[in-house]
Amino acid sequence: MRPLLSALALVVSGVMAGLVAAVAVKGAGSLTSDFLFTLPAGAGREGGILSVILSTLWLAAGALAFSLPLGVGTALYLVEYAPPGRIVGLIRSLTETLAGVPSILFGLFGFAVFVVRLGWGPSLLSGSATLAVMLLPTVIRTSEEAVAAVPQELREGAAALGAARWDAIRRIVLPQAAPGILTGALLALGRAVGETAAVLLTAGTDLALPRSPLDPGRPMAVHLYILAGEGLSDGRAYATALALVCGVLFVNIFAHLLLGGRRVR
Amino acid sequence: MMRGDTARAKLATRGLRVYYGGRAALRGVSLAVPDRSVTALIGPSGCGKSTFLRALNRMHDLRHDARVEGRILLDGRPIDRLPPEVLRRRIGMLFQRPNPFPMSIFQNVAFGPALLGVRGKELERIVCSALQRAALWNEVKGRLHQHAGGLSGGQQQRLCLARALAMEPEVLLLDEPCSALDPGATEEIERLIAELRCSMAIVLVTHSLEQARRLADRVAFFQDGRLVEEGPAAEVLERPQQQETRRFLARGDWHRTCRGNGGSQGE
Amino acid sequence: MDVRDRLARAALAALAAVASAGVLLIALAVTVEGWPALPHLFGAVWSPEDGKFGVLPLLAGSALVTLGSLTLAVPAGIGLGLFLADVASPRLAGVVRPALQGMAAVPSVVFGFLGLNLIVPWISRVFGGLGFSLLAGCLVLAFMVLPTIAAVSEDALRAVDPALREGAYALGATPGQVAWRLLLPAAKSGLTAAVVLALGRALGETMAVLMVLGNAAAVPRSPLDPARTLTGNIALEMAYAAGRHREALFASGALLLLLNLAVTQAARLAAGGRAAR
Amino acid sequence: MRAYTRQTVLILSLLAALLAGCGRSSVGLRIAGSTSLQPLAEMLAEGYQAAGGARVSAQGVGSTAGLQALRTGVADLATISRRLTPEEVREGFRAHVIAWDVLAIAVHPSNPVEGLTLAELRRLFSGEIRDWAELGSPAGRVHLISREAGSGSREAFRELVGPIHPLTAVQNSNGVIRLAIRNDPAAVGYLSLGVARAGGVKLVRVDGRLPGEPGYPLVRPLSLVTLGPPSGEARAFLMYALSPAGQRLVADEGLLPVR
Repeated sequence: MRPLLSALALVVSGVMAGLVAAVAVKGAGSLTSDFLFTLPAGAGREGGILSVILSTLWLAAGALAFSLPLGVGTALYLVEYAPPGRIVGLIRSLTETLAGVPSILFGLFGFAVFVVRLGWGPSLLSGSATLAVMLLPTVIRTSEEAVAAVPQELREGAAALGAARWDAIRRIVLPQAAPGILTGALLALGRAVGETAAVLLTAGTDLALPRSPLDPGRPMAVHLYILAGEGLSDGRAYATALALVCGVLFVNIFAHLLLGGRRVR
Repeated sequence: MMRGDTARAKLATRGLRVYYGGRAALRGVSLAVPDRSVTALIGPSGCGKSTFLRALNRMHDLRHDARVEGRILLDGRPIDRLPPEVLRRRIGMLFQRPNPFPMSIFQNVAFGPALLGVRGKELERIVCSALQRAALWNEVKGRLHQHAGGLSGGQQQRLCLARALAMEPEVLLLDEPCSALDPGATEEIERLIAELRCSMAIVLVTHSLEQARRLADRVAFFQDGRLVEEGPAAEVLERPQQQETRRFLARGDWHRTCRGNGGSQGE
Repeated sequence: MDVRDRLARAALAALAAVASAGVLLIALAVTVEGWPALPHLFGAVWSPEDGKFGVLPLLAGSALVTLGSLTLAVPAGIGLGLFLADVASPRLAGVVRPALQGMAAVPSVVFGFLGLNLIVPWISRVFGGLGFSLLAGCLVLAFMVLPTIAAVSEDALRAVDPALREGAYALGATPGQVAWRLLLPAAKSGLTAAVVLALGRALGETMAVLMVLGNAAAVPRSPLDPARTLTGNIALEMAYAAGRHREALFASGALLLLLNLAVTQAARLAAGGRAAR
Repeated sequence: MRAYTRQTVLILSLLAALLAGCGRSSVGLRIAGSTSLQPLAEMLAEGYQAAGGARVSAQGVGSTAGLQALRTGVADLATISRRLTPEEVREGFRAHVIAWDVLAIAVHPSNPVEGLTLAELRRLFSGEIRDWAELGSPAGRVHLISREAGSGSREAFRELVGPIHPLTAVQNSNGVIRLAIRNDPAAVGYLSLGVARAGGVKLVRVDGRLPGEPGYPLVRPLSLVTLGPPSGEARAFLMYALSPAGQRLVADEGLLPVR
């Protein structure tokens, strides 16, 4: 059995390494700082991906700006205030369910609600809001874990000094839980950067530099999708893929370092 | 004299050394275990008793960081000539904590024979006889197909004993088999050990001097990974030759320190 | 209670209510938009140009690509989990595990891109045909869910009491027998959870399969035929859709949500079984 | 406590400012429509801005969706890669042809087929001809590949040639169709000439004419659509598209200029 499993591990790792190497080798040639820091031209066939990177960052930042307060607030409520029992169970099962919803459905939802109903059109705002809903479960779960991990003695210590519950939360629990919350935010960020289906219908595909939240923008993952579809400039597509993978891995590795080896999923 | 012992011994080690990572846990132990008798290993926490015991059926193979040097002979032949599975079928083992598999009582006892391809009536016969030898038959015969987790601690340990006996082992290794049991269950297990002694070689790691006194034919005293003294139980326990042994036997608190060890040496 | 405390409590409760309303909102939005087309979904032909919105071929596509990918990924994933939990030295596991975690983080569009550029031409070369096929979708998806299955299986297998392993080895079981007869049965509920989790991911995946599947809206008759999934269909046609077509896409989204909820529920039951152990 | 309140106020006001900033998009002209026209629309948008025009946003969402966007006021101009239906004309849509796109029929370079009649093409894509042997090529099942429902290319093909068999593989971009045909000796598909010319595929004569030659039957108009007569920024953009500079971009994209 050992040789069999080792062979399996070898094959899987080999194929993975091969795929990564394919992206790295074919993309590395075109992935220059020029490519990263110039605006695209000729409908993406020339120039770089600066506006694409910026759109992606704006989208991700916007998504976090929406989902962090909501998510951390929910986590605090669940851990600190909610009476144990049915309400906690309900909130938790709803958010867990949300975690399992396919991303294309977030796209449909965002399209129906933000793009059409609210009239935001395909824009960074619509995309961010859609992503925010998608990221909520991650943010809630990691924040909840971080808040729950704060030792009970600290809360009791604060209470013994006459602090109100909210003071204890604000001055002790939140600062203590901050690294864990940050890790969750980073994991969410990684997902937001790599997401395609949810933003395909909501963020637009415009290559120009967005100047307002209501401008459409083309996220990097969508850019890769479109370049792949055109099948015209393989070097650029591979370079975009490489940049995307590096970005996402960087965020994830950073999150794991911050977490200090604890497992997350 | 040592030579002669080794030749007649069921199981014998020569210059046995075990390292965990870079740390030496056993520093050259030569010991002979005679057939049809109980050899008790005693000594303070972390002294290498469990490490020694686990070397005998090559449990150290399971750890990536453990390294074993020296020779171990079963019936005078080096055990590393045998595949570990074959060796372990001949040498049964009982652990500190009862570890019944998460399946039915029957399946637990049948686990070993089933590995060898035994099926049907023959398997039932083996399971029944093993449960009888472990004095568990009367308590479980009506619920052989219930989950083993429902048994009490003492019953679970006897189930594990039955599981080992189903393989008809020639040697039985017992690693503090009563440390997790209450006095009643302990008594039951001790009674079984005393019965089994007539048919196989038994090596018993124990933290209880009383238990060694009650059960052992021979006693080996370990300290700091070395075998300090070894001989007939009465001699070692009553008239120890070595200073360390005397000090150890005299110390009142050794009971407690050994209890606290919790298997940390071996696992 | 302090006034600010009460305020905080009310505010946080409001946030929690908004956050947990998300899934209800999605269900509501998708269902409302798709409601009028619901009766039109029960057909065997999806051909919007002819006003036919039968989701059968799409359901078949989703089911086949999901099952196909799991057939590949479940044995390999559990095998990898077993390798990490039971066979690999800590150092080797320390290399393989982060690699798998990294793989899990790679965006799905990158998998689709690689599938389009490497796997599709390979299939076309080896088996003939367009290369865009059920097989390509299954392969790409298998790679995507493999890390999830491996990681969850590893956890489940590691959760098996090491004393049981030792007990089985002490009875003379070979590593293969220990894995097959003890570890896998003992970790069954955890492994089931891994499979169901992967099932949910595979069922919901959109971009990667869209890019390699060939997207013919017909029930494939061989692994080399193209197929279209519920998810891919939405991504493919949503942008163009108007009227009944658009409603039908939303309704198919509602159907997808329903399927997914069923899977999630199953996952929770499986995981619950493990917690109870 | 006070510092904290100040912080909160600061954050809230920042959020408010952000939301206020959302009030108006910086885009002066919004174009939505055909994906086939998308590259050209983006090139025209770039050129238009460079020539001093307003900021233009171009979204490739498909011809029909483009019209819907125009109808609901989400877009100021739509692009379509087919003709308007009579109902759409009655609704007040006006199509202004800015270029002609040629739909090329492409096969694998190893396929000996040189030319097809329109009738053969119709029978091929409707699934009537299933084996290449019927067309004089080495035997082998025909692998059809097509664009997705709603795409202007597909609608133009259906209009110019005929229905498309439901078992046809579907890809939603010209590039992937070219890639698929390049990989498969038994494949046949249709795509924009500009993309087809990127190589790797063989172009087939239809009714004896190569794509791009006069009289080639599979030609479709690419148009900018307005609701009612063009005005304002939309009119200026239309003028630019029809100007020599705009038509040069049309030719650069592998399309046929209208002037």
